[in-house]
Amino acid sequence: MDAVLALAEASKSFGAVRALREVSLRLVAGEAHALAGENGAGKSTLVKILSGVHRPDNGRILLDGAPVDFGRPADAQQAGVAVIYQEPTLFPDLSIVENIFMGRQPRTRFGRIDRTAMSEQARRLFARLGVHLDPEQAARGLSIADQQLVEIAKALSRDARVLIMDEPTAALSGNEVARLFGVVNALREQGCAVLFISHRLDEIFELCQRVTTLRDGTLVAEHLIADITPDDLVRRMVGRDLDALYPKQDSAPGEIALEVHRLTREGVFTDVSFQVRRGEIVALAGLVGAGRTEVVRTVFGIDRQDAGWVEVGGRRLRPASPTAAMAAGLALVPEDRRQQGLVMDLSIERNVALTGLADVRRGPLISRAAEHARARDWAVRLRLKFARLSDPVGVLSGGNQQKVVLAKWLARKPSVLIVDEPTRGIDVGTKAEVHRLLSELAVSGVAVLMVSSELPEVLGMADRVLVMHEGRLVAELPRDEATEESVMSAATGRTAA
Amino acid sequence: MLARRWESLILVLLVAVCVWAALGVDGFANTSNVSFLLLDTTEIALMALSMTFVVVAAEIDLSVASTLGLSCAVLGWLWNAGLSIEAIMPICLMVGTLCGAVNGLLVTRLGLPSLAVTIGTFALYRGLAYVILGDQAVADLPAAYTTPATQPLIPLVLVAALGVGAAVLLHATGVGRAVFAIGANQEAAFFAGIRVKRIKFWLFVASGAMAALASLILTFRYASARADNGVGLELAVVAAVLLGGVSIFGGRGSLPGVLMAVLLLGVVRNALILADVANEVLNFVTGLLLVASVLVPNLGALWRRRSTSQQEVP
Amino acid sequence: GGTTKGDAAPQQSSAPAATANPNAPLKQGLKIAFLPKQVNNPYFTIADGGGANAGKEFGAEVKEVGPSDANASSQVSYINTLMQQRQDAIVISANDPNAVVPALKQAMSAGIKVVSYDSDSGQDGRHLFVNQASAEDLGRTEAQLIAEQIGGKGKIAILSATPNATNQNTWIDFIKDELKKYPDMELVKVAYGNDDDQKSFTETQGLLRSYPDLKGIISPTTVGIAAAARYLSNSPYKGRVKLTGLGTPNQLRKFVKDGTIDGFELWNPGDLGYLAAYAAAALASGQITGAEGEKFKAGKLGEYTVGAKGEVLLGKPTVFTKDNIDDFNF
Amino acid sequence: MTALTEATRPGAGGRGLIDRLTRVRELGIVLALAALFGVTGAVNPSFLSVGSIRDILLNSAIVAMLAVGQTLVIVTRNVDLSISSIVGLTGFGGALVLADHPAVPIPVVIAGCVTLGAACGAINGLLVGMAKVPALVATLGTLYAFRGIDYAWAGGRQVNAADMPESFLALGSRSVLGVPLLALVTLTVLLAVGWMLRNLRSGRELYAIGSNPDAALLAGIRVRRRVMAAFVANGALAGLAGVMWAARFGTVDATVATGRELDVIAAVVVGGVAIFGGSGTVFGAALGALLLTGITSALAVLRVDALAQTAINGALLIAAIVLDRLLALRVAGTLRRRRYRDAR
Ligand SMILES: Nc1ncnc2c1ncn2[C@@H]1O[C@H](COP(=O)(O)OP(=O)(O)OP(=O)(O)O)[C@@H](O)[C@H]1O
Ligand SMILES: Nc1ncnc2c1ncn2[C@@H]1O[C@H](COP(=O)(O)OP(=O)(O)OP(=O)(O)O)[C@@H](O)[C@H]1O
Ligand SMILES: [Mg+2]
Ligand SMILES: [Mg+2]
Repeated sequence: MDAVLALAEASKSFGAVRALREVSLRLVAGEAHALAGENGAGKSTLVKILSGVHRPDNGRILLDGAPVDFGRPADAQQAGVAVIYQEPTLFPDLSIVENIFMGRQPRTRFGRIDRTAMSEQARRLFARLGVHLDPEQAARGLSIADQQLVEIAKALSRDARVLIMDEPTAALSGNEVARLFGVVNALREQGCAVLFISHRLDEIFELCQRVTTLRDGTLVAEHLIADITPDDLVRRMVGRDLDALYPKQDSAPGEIALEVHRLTREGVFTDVSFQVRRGEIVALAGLVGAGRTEVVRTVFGIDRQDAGWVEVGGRRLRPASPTAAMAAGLALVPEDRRQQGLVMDLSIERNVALTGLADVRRGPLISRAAEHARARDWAVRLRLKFARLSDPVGVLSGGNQQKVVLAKWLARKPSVLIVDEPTRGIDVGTKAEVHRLLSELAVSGVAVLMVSSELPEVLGMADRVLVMHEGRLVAELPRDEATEESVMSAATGRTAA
Repeated sequence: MLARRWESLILVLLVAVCVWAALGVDGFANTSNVSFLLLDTTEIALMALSMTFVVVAAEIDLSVASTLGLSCAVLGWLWNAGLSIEAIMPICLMVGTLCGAVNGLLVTRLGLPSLAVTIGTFALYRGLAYVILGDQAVADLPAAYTTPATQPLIPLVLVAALGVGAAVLLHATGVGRAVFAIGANQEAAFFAGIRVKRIKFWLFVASGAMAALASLILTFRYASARADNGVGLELAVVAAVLLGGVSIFGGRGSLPGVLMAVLLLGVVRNALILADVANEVLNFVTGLLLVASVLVPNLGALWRRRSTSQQEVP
Repeated sequence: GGTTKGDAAPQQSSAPAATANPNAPLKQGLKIAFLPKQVNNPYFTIADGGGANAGKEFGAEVKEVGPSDANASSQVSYINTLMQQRQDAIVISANDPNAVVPALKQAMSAGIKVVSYDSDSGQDGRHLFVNQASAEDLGRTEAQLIAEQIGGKGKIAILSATPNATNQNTWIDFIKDELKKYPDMELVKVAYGNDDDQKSFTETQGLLRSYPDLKGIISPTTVGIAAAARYLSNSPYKGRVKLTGLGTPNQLRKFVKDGTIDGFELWNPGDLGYLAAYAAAALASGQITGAEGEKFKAGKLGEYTVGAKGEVLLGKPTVFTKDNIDDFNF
Repeated sequence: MTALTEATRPGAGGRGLIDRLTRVRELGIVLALAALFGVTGAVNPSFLSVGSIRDILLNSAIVAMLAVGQTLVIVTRNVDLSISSIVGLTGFGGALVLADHPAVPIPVVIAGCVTLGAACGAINGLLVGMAKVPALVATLGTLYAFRGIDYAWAGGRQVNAADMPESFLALGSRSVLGVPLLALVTLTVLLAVGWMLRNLRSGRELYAIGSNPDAALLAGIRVRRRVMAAFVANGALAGLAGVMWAARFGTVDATVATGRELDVIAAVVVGGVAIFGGSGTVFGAALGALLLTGITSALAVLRVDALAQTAINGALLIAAIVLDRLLALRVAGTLRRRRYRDAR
């Protein structure tokens, strides 16, 4: 069978970094092809080459066997390539439906945009994906998850010959993923070629027929899914055997570190109360849009609550003041690293120093040495993949950026650590790393509150699981009672505990 | 590192122009002219210092020249009312600070775009100046202050001292780091516990205060306090800051660069006037310089990209 | 304590020390620089043109330099550079009479002769002031013009330049004083068009809206009168509301002919520059020092005498009506 | 710019709400306008007379025209400070041609000015779109440069009403069905541009570019071309405004329209166009222009002390922006609470 779209000995370097070296890849009609690799392996770079964002330094792109030159993303789109990029690319000021159809709006005979037709198509699309968003609402303020869903709708709306998805599921929870896979499989059976990237191996094995593994920009191997086990795949990716993914150590919960009392933010969440003790990991689970991020944002003082309060170590926090929260020993790793986690233009070291400007001072002045040391220390502990610590964070791969966000907050040695989708876009190796880290922190007496849409993570890491549904806390499950079923049924609001 | 490249670019340009003027334009290279030249840049330099902070934080203050005017008017008014100049000066500084504070409040508390706000106060403050001093021009200011103001020493020392201070503050302290972070991504800065609003507020306050300080020097230099002092200076200041390599989108820039830019513009002006170049050409050159300073590096990059992409095409 | 207005030392004018030699010839190749309020301003282009012509007559090199924006302090850096260029004389029309004084003083102490024209600088900042027409003449005649045009009774308004314009303000004072002689006339408002065409235009509209029974407008500024005339000429008020003031014939010819304006006045700016140039040359050649009573010849304009406070008066302003306007072209 | 604290999220059933919200945005200005005319009219009824209204329309025609053009540019997250100089250049150029070559037919002159303006716009477009010079820098530069050319060209010359053909000046004062011709021209342009921005792909793409330039590229939008187009269009409208200026004011020299750029931007911002691009309508901008010129005329009519006018102007401008902002915040708040109720 012949490849619809193929990459032949393509290489790409960014300055010193050789992101991709002589990589070849064939996308065949009716086949879902997975791309696996650690953070910074070169997956997104490959995607960006296939979609005309980057030109390969050398090597060729073949469309139906004939060499093509994708100078601009527009060219790739002309060729029938639809792409979901790793980072959402929405227009915040425009409505969701306009976001989906921008540049391809259905038109009447006179070239006038046919809005009714447009909305109609959008609704049908959302129905298929089971998305409960109002197509007419503006894209601004959508959570990462919702943005991700819009991106998916965008890509699916152009009935493409090739569908490329760079970690589309990173922020999604179980049933959105299920829906997505349903649609993708349908497309595939209609003869669409699919390239799928994810750090969740189970998803790869569920969706794909073939998997290509990258390591440090070079192609390691290509297999039929049938011929390979997850463990082999991991070994190929990481180049070594992997220790347990959920290394949860038991630790005796100490006194109450964080107490949230009847917290309410009208329109988003209502009457949320819970406690987190020193030494325990509490997970906040729920479906997309349940309001988890909203809760932790408010706890950390990003948003102002309409009612209720937050206590840390027995002392009430000043509302709506991250500074106060930090002073009290709180730390929040936000879900949106691009907008909230990092200052892309600033260097790695300066980003890490940003949360502790007081700690890297000599007298009134900043000490570059101290700054550098702080960053270096955590870069090593988190196995950060970087060229120079003085490089802007923006050039790091998605996962490595996530590591910088973690470093930035862990460097503060918080007493209460709140993490929102902490392993979003992080490869299995590092994921284990991060999990061990969280577990160690807990053991060392830190109170950890973890928002995660990844059920296995929740079940694997949490001492207690709090479940939210439509902005309310509907269940609290101790570790031994927390199962896939119990959590999901609570999250979907079927039972109220 | 971009800023570095920029500074050196401006520096080279500055040196080049100075050399050309010294050799080619008679009357340029002598102490009295140089001191005129430096004096002429004092006010712009002072306001450029604070403007740099504001622009790095991705805001802008177009009301500086009007603030300066208002402070001048207050000075003249109080002087006519018989207050002692020593008492008036701090009052003027306070007036400037207040103007800045108003801008700051409107921007931070109401989240209004600073461009819009300061276009408004641009008119408001100038207007108040007219209300206060009307059509008078107060000229009988004490020689004890006007004379030294026409000598380069004091203004220069002032600019130098404040310049160094500002440079250190922006490039070597936590506040500076915070300002850059705010300019580059204020949401992320806020999530990192930086007091975005508070810092921005103080930047505007500083901007106002600097304008007032500049107003004192200007008034004494010209021994004349009028409501329309310094009309149009805001564009000169912004031009200098941009020429100095500060990104109008915030998050990028360097103070030495800006100071050199101020000097560059001053030298070019002075040299061209000495060379009897018509005023219209002068404006033209100013504009060209501004565009070229960004265009040249960009075109370089553009050309490089072009050429590489050509060899990429199979 | 501190320095207050009270103990600010009165600025004594620097009495001309040198002695004059009335029959010294005009030096050749003098370098004379005209520094108008604003270059590219038609009025000054004409005036400085006159200066250039004079320069040709007595073999001097005359040039015009200056800012393109007429704001207070922009002239000072020009004075400084003119000093560097060792001009023999500077002929200046001061935007801010005070701001230029320190610089001019330095120039004078560097041996440069300074003549102010059109708009005087501080007295101790120049040797001579060539006055286009005494403020008193202008003010009073304008009041008289409007008076006879509206028959001595009714409401009138003034459309001036900027609130800070020194000339206009002195003229307006004399206008007000002259109006005292006309008990039936009432000056209802002084509006300011900031010498900006559109603003003057809008202000005129405003005047007529807020005083529907307005009889006349005096606009002692060339920009203002042109704008006002244009508004009136295609409004119902044309001819009903009288307009007079200062303007150039070329600007207003159309309106004089179509009856919007009965008459307005102005001196001849060309002559003003011409005279200023001769005065500068006379100073630079040592014919005069700027002391009262000294006499000097100004080419086709004949002989002039330095008056009190070093003032030289160009003469009485010309009144332009539809009868004589075609004799002038400026 | 992302909102710092409140992430406003129009929730389920937002349709009607969105409409309300958009309507409210212009409503703010409409209210301000009503207030202005109400108060002034109450104090001095002649302000509401037909003649007066016509004058105000006439006065705002030019600024509104410029505001429409400026909106095109600002929506793409750029700005054009050089318009005042373009108006000066084209205005003077047009007048000069009319004065020195009466033979040239007026339509040709108008077309010429529009083309000249478009050319200036193209220069800005090249600098911003192709050479990636930040718009504010580029156009601040061309602001000086174009004005310089203007001065050089004029060389102190002034073109007076007397020098221009009556038929041309008539365009400035003629009325059709009681509405000033110039106002009609502006209105036509306004409606046309407004329609295009809302109903054509190219129009929507301008908003997309302003809302998120990188995403626009990824979406396959030809960003450079569009930005270029926006600047050219703006330049052309500025050129047109230049002719209108000449026809309206008769006397033109090199200084025409100096400093007007800030008025125009103020009008646009008051009109609710986001200075950082992505949202706002030309109608809002035009209303903003009407409001600002209305204020000036009102102050002239209200016998306000001349010296106080500038100050009051500024104060009212700020008041308008603040009012608009407060309304927006209010709507955002109610939206959040409304969705809360929906969620129950
Ligand atoms: N624009 C760029 N400039 C410089 N270096 C870059 C750029 N984009 C990517 N890189 C580098 O190229 C390498 C590959 O990045 P890429 O984003 O392809 O990794 P990835 O496989 O997508 O990782 P992840 O799973 O975290 O998304 C990384 O080392 C990254 O730092
Ligand atoms: N109570 C609610 N009613 C309606 N919509 C809501 C509610 N709470 C949140 N949303 C919407 O759901 C989206 C996600 O909100 P939020 O991020 O707080 O939830 P989450 O559980 O953290 O989801 P995510 O998986 O994206 O983190 C937002 O767009 C928000 O507008
Ligand atoms: Mg990636
Ligand atoms: Mg979330």
